[in-house]
Amino acid sequence: SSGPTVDAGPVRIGYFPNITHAPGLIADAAGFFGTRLAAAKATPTTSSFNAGPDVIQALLSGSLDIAYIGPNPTVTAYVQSKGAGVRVIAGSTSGGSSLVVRAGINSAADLKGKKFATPQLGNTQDVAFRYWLSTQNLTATKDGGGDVSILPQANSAAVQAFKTGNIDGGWVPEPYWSSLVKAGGHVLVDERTLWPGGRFVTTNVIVRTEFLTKRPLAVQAFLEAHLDALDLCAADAGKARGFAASQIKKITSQTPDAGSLAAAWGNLAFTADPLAATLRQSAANADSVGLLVAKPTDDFASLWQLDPLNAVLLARGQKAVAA
Amino acid sequence: MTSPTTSISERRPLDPIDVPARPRPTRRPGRKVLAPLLAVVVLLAVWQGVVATGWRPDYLLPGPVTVLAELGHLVTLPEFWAAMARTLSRALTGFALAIVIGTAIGLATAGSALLRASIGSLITGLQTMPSVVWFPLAILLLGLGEGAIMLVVVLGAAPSIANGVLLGVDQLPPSYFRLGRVLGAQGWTLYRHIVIPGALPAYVSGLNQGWAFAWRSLMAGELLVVIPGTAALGNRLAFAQEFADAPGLMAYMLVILIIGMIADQIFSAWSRYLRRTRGLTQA
Amino acid sequence: MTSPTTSISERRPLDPIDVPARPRPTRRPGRKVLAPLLAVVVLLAVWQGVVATGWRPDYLLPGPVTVLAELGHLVTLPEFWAAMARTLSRALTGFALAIVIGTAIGLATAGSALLRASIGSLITGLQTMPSVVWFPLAILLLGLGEGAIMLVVVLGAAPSIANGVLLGVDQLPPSYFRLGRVLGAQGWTLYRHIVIPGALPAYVSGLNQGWAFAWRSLMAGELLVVIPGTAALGNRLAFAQEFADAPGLMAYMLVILIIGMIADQIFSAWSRYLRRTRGLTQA
Amino acid sequence: MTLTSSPPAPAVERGRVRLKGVGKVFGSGSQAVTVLQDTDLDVRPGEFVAIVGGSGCGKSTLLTMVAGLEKPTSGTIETGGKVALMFQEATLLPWLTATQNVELALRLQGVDKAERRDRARHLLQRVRLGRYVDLRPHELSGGMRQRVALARVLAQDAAVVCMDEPLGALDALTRDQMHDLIEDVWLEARFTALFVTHNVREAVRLADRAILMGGRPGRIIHAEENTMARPRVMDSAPVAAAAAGLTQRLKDEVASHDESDYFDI
Amino acid sequence: MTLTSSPPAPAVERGRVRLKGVGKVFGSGSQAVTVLQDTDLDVRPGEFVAIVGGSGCGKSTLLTMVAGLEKPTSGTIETGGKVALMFQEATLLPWLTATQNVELALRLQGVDKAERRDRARHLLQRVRLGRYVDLRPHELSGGMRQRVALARVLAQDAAVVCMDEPLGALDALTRDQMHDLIEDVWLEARFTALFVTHNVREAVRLADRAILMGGRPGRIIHAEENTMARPRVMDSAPVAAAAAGLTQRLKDEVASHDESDYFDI
Ligand SMILES: Nc1ncnc2c1ncn2[C@@H]1O[C@H](COP(=O)(O)OP(=O)(O)OP(=O)(O)O)[C@@H](O)[C@H]1O
Ligand SMILES: Nc1ncnc2c1ncn2[C@@H]1O[C@H](COP(=O)(O)OP(=O)(O)OP(=O)(O)O)[C@@H](O)[C@H]1O
Ligand SMILES: [Mg+2]
Ligand SMILES: [Mg+2]
Repeated sequence: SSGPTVDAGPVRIGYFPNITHAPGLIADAAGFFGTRLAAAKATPTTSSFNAGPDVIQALLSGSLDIAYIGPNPTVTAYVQSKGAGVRVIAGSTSGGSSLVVRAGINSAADLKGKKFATPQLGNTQDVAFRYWLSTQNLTATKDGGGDVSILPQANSAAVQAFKTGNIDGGWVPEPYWSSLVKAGGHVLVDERTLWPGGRFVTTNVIVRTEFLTKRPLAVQAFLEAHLDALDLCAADAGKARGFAASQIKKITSQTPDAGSLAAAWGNLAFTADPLAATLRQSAANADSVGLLVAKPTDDFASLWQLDPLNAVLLARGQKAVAA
Repeated sequence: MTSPTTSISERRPLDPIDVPARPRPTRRPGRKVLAPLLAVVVLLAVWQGVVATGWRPDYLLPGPVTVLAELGHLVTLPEFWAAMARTLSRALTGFALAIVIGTAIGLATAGSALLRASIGSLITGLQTMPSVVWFPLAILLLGLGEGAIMLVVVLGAAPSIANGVLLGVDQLPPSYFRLGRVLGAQGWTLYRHIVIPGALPAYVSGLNQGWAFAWRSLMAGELLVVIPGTAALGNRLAFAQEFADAPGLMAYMLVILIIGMIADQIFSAWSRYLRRTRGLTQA
Repeated sequence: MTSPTTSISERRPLDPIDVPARPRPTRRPGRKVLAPLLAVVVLLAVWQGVVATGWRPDYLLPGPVTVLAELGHLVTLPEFWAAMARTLSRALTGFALAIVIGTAIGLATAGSALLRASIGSLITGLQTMPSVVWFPLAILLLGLGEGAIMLVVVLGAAPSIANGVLLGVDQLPPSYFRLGRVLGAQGWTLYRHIVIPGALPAYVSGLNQGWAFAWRSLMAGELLVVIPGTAALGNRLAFAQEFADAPGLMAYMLVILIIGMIADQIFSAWSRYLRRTRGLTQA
Repeated sequence: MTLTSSPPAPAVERGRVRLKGVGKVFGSGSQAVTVLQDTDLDVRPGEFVAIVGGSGCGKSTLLTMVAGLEKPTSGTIETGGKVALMFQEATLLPWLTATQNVELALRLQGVDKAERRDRARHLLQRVRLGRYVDLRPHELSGGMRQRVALARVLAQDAAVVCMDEPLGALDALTRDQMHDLIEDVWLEARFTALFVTHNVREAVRLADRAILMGGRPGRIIHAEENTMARPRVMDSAPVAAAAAGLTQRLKDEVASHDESDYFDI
Repeated sequence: MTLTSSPPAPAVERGRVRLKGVGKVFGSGSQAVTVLQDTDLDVRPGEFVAIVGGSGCGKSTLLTMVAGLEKPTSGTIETGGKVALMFQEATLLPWLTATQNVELALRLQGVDKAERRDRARHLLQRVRLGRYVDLRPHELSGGMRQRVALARVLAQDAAVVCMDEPLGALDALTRDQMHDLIEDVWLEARFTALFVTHNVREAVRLADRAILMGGRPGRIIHAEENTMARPRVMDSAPVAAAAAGLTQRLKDEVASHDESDYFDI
């Protein structure tokens, strides 16, 4: 294609210091962002967040351009901005959440009268748990009542509450899944078993719509870096994990436990495929348990904008993905 | 050379010397209520003005009309009132606890040089800790329940109250202590009849601050600990925030603001009453 | 019938009437520093005692030895000092801003009955809002970065400072205002020479509270966004919590506590100085 | 609130104090207390007026209104030029030393720094506090505080100087010295003085005119010019005689009223 | 700090006040100021002692120490029974009405509620404030506040009553009535009175013994028994004569010192 080959200007990228955002962490730590964006004369700056709403707020108000984010905030950003604010330009991570429970609980029926954590009312895991319960004919109200008591709380608090016996388990993402297991829990439901092909979206990459239209070259360069990271995950898991770990350390000053990290890594899959159908399904599930923020008028028709990704994938000799 | 001449009774109301250096007790009864309402109205107008410029899309910065409509919808929902009732009752319980504990600590530290030098700083030090760090401890000590929330509320509010007591006692004219001793008041009697009433205005201000921090800590607490079967304002606020539901978030913020303002009005009225009876209101 | 007889100079030091009802200026210079240290030591001892009972496993409740070792390790790391420096400089900047804004608001509301009735409550109302709810607004107004953090800090601290000013002015004996007017002080001059110095003790107490809340809000604000490689105390604290790193969390809590106590010591010393020169320290 | 309802104040010359039909009511409704009623007084520029009257009869209230700190409920008060007031309580600012308390009055008149300090020290010497200039109020005795306040009111350089029992806490010797001081400064500066005292001989010692006030409600019951030559001696026979006359007058006045009305039984 | 270093206090009988070699120094080191030096005084139970002296000579400090609010730096003070003190400033609690201020003194002695109120009102009537019992301090005049404080100190029912210039803010008529009142209560209750005043005739009117104090450092320079029959009349010739004698004594004493030392130049 003809047009400019450089796209000077800042590119602001956000992610969480969390293993489910590994491709972002790796691309940053390994210098892929730097190299790829420098080739387009753009300057990447990365920042790390702690909460999805802050990422969305930053993105929608123009303080951030590209972010690794879960499906739930993705839906929120899309719906709240009436389909205008953001686009998914790639997938990142699949899998990595499950229902971990304490010993003695071995079936859905055993959950009755017990208390379980989810990260946040209405978030991906919370919806998954509630939907699954509904398929088991168990009730759970939004305020923690019903057959099974769901108590949304911060993941780290959930781990502690589990250790002190205040809760009986939780439907949590990695690395807390591994933490709960380490604290004596066992997996009752691996969410992968609930999805066709064992794959469902855990993290994808969103971009500000305006940025996508105005800065196609920067987006392209970003995608190259992102795919570099995914390739490294596929080619050398150990090395990739090392990059992720070092970036987490750099941000949090905490050294992730190598064993837990490896365990978590095994429960995740990294892919450029945004697994669009699973996001749609998850939104439908949320709707059925009454936790969808609002129905998009277009059934997410323009959420995914995968042309740039597919162009890069094809250029790298990989298969295109579909929304 | 003409000398300046002034005729006191004939000065116009806005002559500078007539502008009271401090508010005089207002006679118009409605004003105490009208003025804050006016402030809110001005705030809403400015906000609407900003929104009207189209500076930000309305899903980021909804206008007051949207937010008020949302609020109008909220107040029709029984769950809203249930959440409100739950949160208010927690706030009142926690605040009551904080009053007892904060007052006791304040009086103890005010009355003892050693205690003051030793734990005075510790208390303020504890106050600098954000609420969230107390949760692991609260959960550890009291489990995941009302107890943990109460602990965090008390930790948030008690220091302010203790500080109010301390400031009140420190500001008391030494002549009151001397009078108390001459009248034979010692220990608790001295506190009961001289120190506490004397420190009351600062104490009320401490209570006002304490309420603000009780409420603030409670919001944090309700974000982190959910008790089965109970929705509360804090959770709903968090829920609105999680869903980037700007009108909802702002509607809840308005609710919190209004409750805070009502509380402040109560404490202010109390404080005005105290100042009036003590002759502190005339400039 | 024998009458009670007392010989003042010969009373023993612990005779009740000799126990000062309020602390007298202590002459031993080390005591002001030693007493809080003692309090910390007692705290550590109690903590060690609880841990020694084996009530909770040490990964949930580590003992002081473990935590102090962790702290000892932390202070050898240059990143720790970098984080400390970043957070302290943010705290100082934010606090300075909050002082300017809080003082201005306090003086304005103290000086005007209308402003006080209208925005007085609004300010306290804003104070009841937890820091996190300000994040969306902060990002919207100031973008991601220091500005947003500063906004949260100022919103946390300024109301306490304004409140200190208000309380100080309200508590001033009306005779000072009258004196000021007789001496020809009006408007700013009245404030400069009479009101502000007179309100200083309460103001210092407000500053102390303001610092606590500046710090507290900063801890929350630093969670907002982290540029990799530029950690600050607030996010280190949060991440220690995320990673269930109990010794690390407690070590950071100790750091915050110590900084808070140092700040309190500074403000307390100031306040003691003020009370001494005003003759408020003798019972 | 309309401008026309208050006719332009007739200009009075510097130093004049003119009260016309002045009344003061505290509180309102059933709580209303009439403290001062229908008081007329015209003080010539440079005149020294002493005000004598029973406890609670409204002397302080009158001075407060002349100084512009309270507004009369009825009538008008006109004053020419700046009015200084020495309060019945010393009212020193506790965070300032004796010197600084006096300096503040000078500072607020715009006197510059160097002069300020000298004048303050000089005045404190004249009230015989030269050794105590750097002490703070709480380190001073009651009478010493009163003298600092006296120094301060004299520092104000006002056209009208109101003093509310300025020497009540002083021993006879110091008081006599303060009489000389006040008279000297008054003769130098020719300010108008309104001087409240309970000591009738003091009133005779100092004043050109003594005003007797009665209470419940406060009002002027008698005024007496005093043309004795200055300086007058407090312990002299003529002063004592004049004082006795005034005291008798006050007692008669009281007797002519129901005592239970004058005294607050 | 050892117990043996303070020998057991010899018991003094109720109402006695005995000062032996009492000294008071404020501050320490280079800041030290000796306010009172080597003062001996023995007051008999039931005696009425008036203390007269220059401004700042240490009268209030002396009373404060007798009341146990300050400790002497040297010497001993022994008092038999409860000591009440009326401060130089009225020191009323602003949140209490006049009645409540007086009632507080009774309450702290354990007087029960009904009696408390009656006694407080009765005392306020005797200080001629019967109409003002429900006003708060800021609504009272200076002299009225002083009388509330007087009522309060009399309510204390103490063995020793110290009064620091209790009538300084009162007009002559009211003051005379208060003299009668104080004398009556004293004759009824036979407390020991320590009465500071700047009015030498007042001292002669009331006291069994007048003590003259000199300043810098404060000390007792003269004591004079007064055996005139009671009731004495303030304006009578014998009282005036005795007062003149005392005043002369005070002046002589001052003259015998360097004046600049006695007065604070
Ligand atoms: N704020 C007030 N509210 C009600 N009454 C007041 C108020 N201020 C003063 N008064 C009343 O006004 C009267 C006169 O008071 P004022 O202080 O003028 O007396 P005074 O002549 O100065 O007496 P004194 O010689 O005792 O100082 C008193 O009866 C007092 O109770
Ligand atoms: N806290 C203090 N620090 C230093 N000096 C003090 C202190 N308190 C009192 N003094 C000094 O002690 C001396 C005596 O004070 P005191 O109040 O006893 O005098 P007084 O005889 O009652 O005088 P007056 O008649 O003026 O009330 C004064 O010179 C005063 O400056
Ligand atoms: Mg008066
Ligand atoms: Mg004295």
